[in-house]
Amino acid sequence: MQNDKKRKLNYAQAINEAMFCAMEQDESVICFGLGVDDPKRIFGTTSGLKERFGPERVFDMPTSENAMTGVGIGASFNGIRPVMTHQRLDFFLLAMDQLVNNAAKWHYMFGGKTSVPIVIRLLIGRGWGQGPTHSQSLQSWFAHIPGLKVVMPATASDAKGLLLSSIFDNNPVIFIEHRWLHNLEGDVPAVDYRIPLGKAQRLRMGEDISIISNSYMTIEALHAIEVLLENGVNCDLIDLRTVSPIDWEMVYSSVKKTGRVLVLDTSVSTCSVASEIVARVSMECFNDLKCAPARLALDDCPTPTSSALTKKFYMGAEDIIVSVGKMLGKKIDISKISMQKAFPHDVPGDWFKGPF
Amino acid sequence: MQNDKKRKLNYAQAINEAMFCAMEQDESVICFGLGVDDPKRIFGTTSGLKERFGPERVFDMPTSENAMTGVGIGASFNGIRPVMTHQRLDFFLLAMDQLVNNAAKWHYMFGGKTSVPIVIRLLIGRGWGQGPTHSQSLQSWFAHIPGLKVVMPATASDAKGLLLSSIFDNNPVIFIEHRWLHNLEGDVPAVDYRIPLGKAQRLRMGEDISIISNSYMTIEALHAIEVLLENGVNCDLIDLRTVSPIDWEMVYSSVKKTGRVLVLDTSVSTCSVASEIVARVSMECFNDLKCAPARLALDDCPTPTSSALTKKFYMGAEDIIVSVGKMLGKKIDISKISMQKAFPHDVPGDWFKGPF
Amino acid sequence: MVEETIARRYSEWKMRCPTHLCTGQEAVAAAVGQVLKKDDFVLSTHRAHGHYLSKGGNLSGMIAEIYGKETGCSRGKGGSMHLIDLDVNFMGSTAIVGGTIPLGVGLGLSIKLKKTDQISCVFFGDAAVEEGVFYESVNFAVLKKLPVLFICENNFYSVYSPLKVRQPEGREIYKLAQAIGCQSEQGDGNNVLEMYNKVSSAVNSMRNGGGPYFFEFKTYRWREHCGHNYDNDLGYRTQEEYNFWKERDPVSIFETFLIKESVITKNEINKIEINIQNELDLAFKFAEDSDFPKDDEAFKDIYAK
Amino acid sequence: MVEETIARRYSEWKMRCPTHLCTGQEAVAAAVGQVLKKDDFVLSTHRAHGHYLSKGGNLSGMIAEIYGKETGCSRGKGGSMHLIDLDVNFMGSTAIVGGTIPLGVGLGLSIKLKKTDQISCVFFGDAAVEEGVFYESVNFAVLKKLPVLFICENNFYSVYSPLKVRQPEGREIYKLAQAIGCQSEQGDGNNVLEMYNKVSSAVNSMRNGGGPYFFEFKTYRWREHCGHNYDNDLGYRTQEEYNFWKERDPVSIFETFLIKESVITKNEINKIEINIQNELDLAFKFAEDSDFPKDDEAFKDIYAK
Ligand SMILES: Cc1ncc(C[n+]2csc(CCOP(=O)(O)OP(=O)(O)O)c2C)c(N)n1
Ligand SMILES: Cc1ncc(C[n+]2csc(CCOP(=O)(O)OP(=O)(O)O)c2C)c(N)n1
Ligand SMILES: [Mg+2]
Ligand SMILES: [Mg+2]
Repeated sequence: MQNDKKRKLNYAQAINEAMFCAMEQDESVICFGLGVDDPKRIFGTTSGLKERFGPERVFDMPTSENAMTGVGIGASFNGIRPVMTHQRLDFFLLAMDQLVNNAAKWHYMFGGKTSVPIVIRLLIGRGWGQGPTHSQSLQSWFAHIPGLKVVMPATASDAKGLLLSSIFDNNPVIFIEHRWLHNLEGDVPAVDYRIPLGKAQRLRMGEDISIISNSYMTIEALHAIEVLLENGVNCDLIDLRTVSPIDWEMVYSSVKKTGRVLVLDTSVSTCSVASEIVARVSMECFNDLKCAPARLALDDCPTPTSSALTKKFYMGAEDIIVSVGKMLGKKIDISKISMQKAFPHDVPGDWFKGPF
Repeated sequence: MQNDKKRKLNYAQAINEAMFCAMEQDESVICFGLGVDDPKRIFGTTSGLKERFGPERVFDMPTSENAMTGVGIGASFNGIRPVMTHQRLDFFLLAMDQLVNNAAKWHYMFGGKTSVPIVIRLLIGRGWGQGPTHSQSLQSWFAHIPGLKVVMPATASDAKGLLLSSIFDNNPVIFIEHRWLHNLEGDVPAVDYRIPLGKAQRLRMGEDISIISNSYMTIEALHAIEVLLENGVNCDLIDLRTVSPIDWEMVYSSVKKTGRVLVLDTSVSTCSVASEIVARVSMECFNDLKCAPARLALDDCPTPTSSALTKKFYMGAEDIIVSVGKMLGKKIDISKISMQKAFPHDVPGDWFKGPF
Repeated sequence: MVEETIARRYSEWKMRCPTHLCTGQEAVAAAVGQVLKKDDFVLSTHRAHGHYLSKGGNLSGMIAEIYGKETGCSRGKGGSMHLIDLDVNFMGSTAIVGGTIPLGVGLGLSIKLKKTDQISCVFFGDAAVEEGVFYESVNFAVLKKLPVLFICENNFYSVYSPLKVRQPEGREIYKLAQAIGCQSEQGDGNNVLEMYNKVSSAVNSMRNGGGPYFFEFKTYRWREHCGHNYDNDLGYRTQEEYNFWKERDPVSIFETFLIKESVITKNEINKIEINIQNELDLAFKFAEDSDFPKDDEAFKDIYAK
Repeated sequence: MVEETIARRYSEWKMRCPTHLCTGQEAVAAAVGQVLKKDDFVLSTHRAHGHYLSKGGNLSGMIAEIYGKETGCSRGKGGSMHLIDLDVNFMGSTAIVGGTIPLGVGLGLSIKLKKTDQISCVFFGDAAVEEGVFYESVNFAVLKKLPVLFICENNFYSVYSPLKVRQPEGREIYKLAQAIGCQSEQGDGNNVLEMYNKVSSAVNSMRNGGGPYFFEFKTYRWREHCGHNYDNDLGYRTQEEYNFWKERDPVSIFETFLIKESVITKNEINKIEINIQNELDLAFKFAEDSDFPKDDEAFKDIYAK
């Protein structure tokens, strides 16, 4: 196990390993979605599955997002555990009826007699001209719907452990992957391990301010915290991992300790998961707050395509540093971190060669 | 005009009058949706339209919510102003792709060159066993989407003035009517008048607490405020009228005055419009708040059907009184208001004879 | 008789939920239910009472559900539009038009994966074929040759809207399914024997890997779309049309036939009716006597364990 | 030539957005564009360059849009997948498969309401017919007899997925449209003249109230689904298949035909090509020279006035 701990995989490989692990041990797990068995294999996340588990359990599908969601739900009534994949969250908008009116309500509206163990993997993106129809973050929609669980891992090891838990959870789970995380490496044990849904993780320990984050924003937060540390600011970084249900206990205890909270989110601001966290913290930790809570999410605006327009549109480490500085009444020099990022702002790293 | 002011119409009639008024003055206004020309006429809201404006402009449609939304959007490119109606918001979940990926983004993603002046009327309900698939309030979904406007009138006169503004607005507008409001009467002038989208209305003036509300919850708030007044509590009641965009100015100025805020909403709590208001008020009016902000919305739970189960599920005047009392540290006797409501809790009044 | 009893007692206002009765359309459910085995799957719509009972669904559980009682088949959470009985693989009914069609296909997929010879049957109305999801679902069922039995009850109306405002002139619903690639037939929805024969032979072929089958059965709803009254006074359909179908009452046609063929006597029928009425009385008594769920129950069972 | 120039220059990484080239499929757009009048409406998909240009869309505006410049036809907000040119009633293209089909029907409805003799034309691929919205849209167009011209470019693939994993064996897309009730034909998508004739006569009838028309044109995409390279190395289609279609290059076939029929000489073609190349060079120069939008522009035009 110790050896194991040092095993490096990237986020996409970790997803792939979770799929193998789940399909290996339970033949009721199936995997389908546009392109799951095509040459690109959903950015490598479904590589090898068809070869190993056969075309009955791993298959492409018609471009029929709504019906295919229903097909997954129906199959789950008979003990199948479908993992459905969409290359962009935006395409899944076609399936809201099946998701909300059926998957989310089924267990409840039949008095708990049956359940819908389905996982829906959705990719969200950023940059390289993904633009208005290829980059939307809708976690708050899903979190608004009782009966759904919503997972947004930030690290490779969480990706594996959370996907395994999602697959073996008896509820519909929306599993959101940020495209800019796929190439990030981390320590990923080879064994089957499960990270419980609904439990956040403290990634950095500090007394000055709580940063509550999810998915890719956690990476930006880690960059920011390094700089903040050099400037004598200690941040508590809580990566939510699951945005529904939220680990309120950890959030509240952190805020009660630090008295300050900055919430990060990948989506637009209004009615977001970040709104919910700011609201709850304000209601539950009112007397502990030393200054107004804050959030950093996108302006309420569709996504523009031109790289000239996305520069200011997205939030990054610099914005986090500036916000934290403001909340603590400190001015912090951000020139260093701005320089660190040598590659253009609209790609996650050198490895990224567009267009996806 | 003065005479006019005393003219009583109910909310459904006010909607109907707005439709007449709009279609009369602009022949590009059309009206379609399941049942708009059937014997029941969407609870009377579309009465007489077909007879007056003909079947080309007023028509029933196939049960094809997604395509028909697209049809409305496409028609609007050529100057048509469609008003589409759904008898339940839940059915409209089939059309999220057209709404979000097309209607909401179109103006923005083509650089402002064109726009989508469509109104979508959605009914939300409560009680009489509407249950899990016939009663969902999803205003927060719509408010989360940049490019949409979301209107939720509480009174007959607002219903008319806001519908007229919605129809002649050049953006997609989601117009949400609560079924329990349709029979409520109010003063409705016969003339064409417009209530600007994005402007709230102060319905009661008070110094002790701000109640921020929308749609049917405003009626419950009015009941509650009467009792509170008798108990020496003065509430500022802000009816939002439009939940996107929100009239922040009026909200903040009220909260700055009273230092206390209770937010009401017809939807479930998490990631709701109420969350957004609590969050923003906490961020923007932090130093003015005398106690933790609060919200009253539904528990995060699908809607049950049995009248035994909806009793505790929905929020009413009693809950508002109790919450306000708690925030002010006062115990208020609610037995009087409980008695006022002689009819069963799952109907809005005597006139309601189910099943819709 | 079940539906008519509900209709009679609805105005006591104890059944407080939208209720869509299938009086006039009983034959379709009866015929199909007779063909299916207990472990075959069935899904249905807002108008599900007949389908539920014909699959063997528990009568008391259904009535109690309409009454909103703890003992209801969905424990009061679903009401008339959301019925389930897992003991007989009645997998659920729900009120979103077309919403259960892909679920039926999903059950078909699960059958194929599990390599059993079950059938997945899904009932829906003539409006459901206007939903894109219908078309997507049939396409996938055909693509994967799944054992899905699609039963479309064409009663010519969606609420008060006749077919002609929703579908092009000359449309034959069963031919549409055919064009998607599905084996497809139509039939008289008031002729229980004819339907039984057609569906039987289709189901036989399906159990042997023959792929999906679609049936359009024309029939007629007697009472109002939703609720317990008649609604011909509204004027959306003519009295002649109504009378035409009323004369073709599937139940009495079949009774007359059975008597004529000496399969059964009038006397025996009366006995059966008395038995049913007794069962029904018991079911209503059960429902009335059952407790309401406690109000806290509303907040339970949101997530499965 | 436009597409090939984009392909050549894409790896300069200045066109920073997903770009779907239509090399190999040019003939469909060319033929249909030739039939339509300036005030007819057109909508398209992610693969829209050809449709945009054939409708008379501004070339410089398109190239600048792909470069993300302020002078782009969508002012940098849309990129290659979201083109518009209202001057020629090219009403927009967008990337959600099937998403523009009902919009085209809506424009058809608006034409009927305004009683003009325009046509609304919507282009889409073979995958779009798998979306329920396609079927819902055609149904409504037929029901209301709207002047909608549906053009399906069947290039046999959706990304790397061949038809056989998405649609049942033996499916003929145009017959599906027919079953919905639409007048429908198929044709060779690489034969510009044949398509021109078919579409012309359909459009004539449509202008006289003949109702919607559907065409399936079979053709082939040469380059990778998205991006500027070739992708036959991925193995999702065979080199033979590719060669077969490459030999049927619609552009050279038509050139050869025109020369043979003495409509044009090789020399004249060369001249045209030089002109196009000049125009193209100017368009690229225009795009390169144009300013990027200011970063604050990102937050404008969310709502219309
Ligand atoms: C998606 C959706 N749209 C609209 C409705 C409203 N609605 C309830 S029942 C019904 C009629 C459906 O007609 P049909 O499918 O023919 O079934 P029938 O009622 O005739 O049995 C409609 C339109 C709904 N429940 N779901
Ligand atoms: C609703 C939706 N699902 C999936 C996608 C991903 N996608 C982008 S292009 C494409 C291929 C579409 O194929 P086709 O319609 O045949 O057009 P072609 O690319 O062959 O021109 C797909 C599936 C999408 N854009 N929208
Ligand atoms: Mg019907
Ligand atoms: Mg294609």
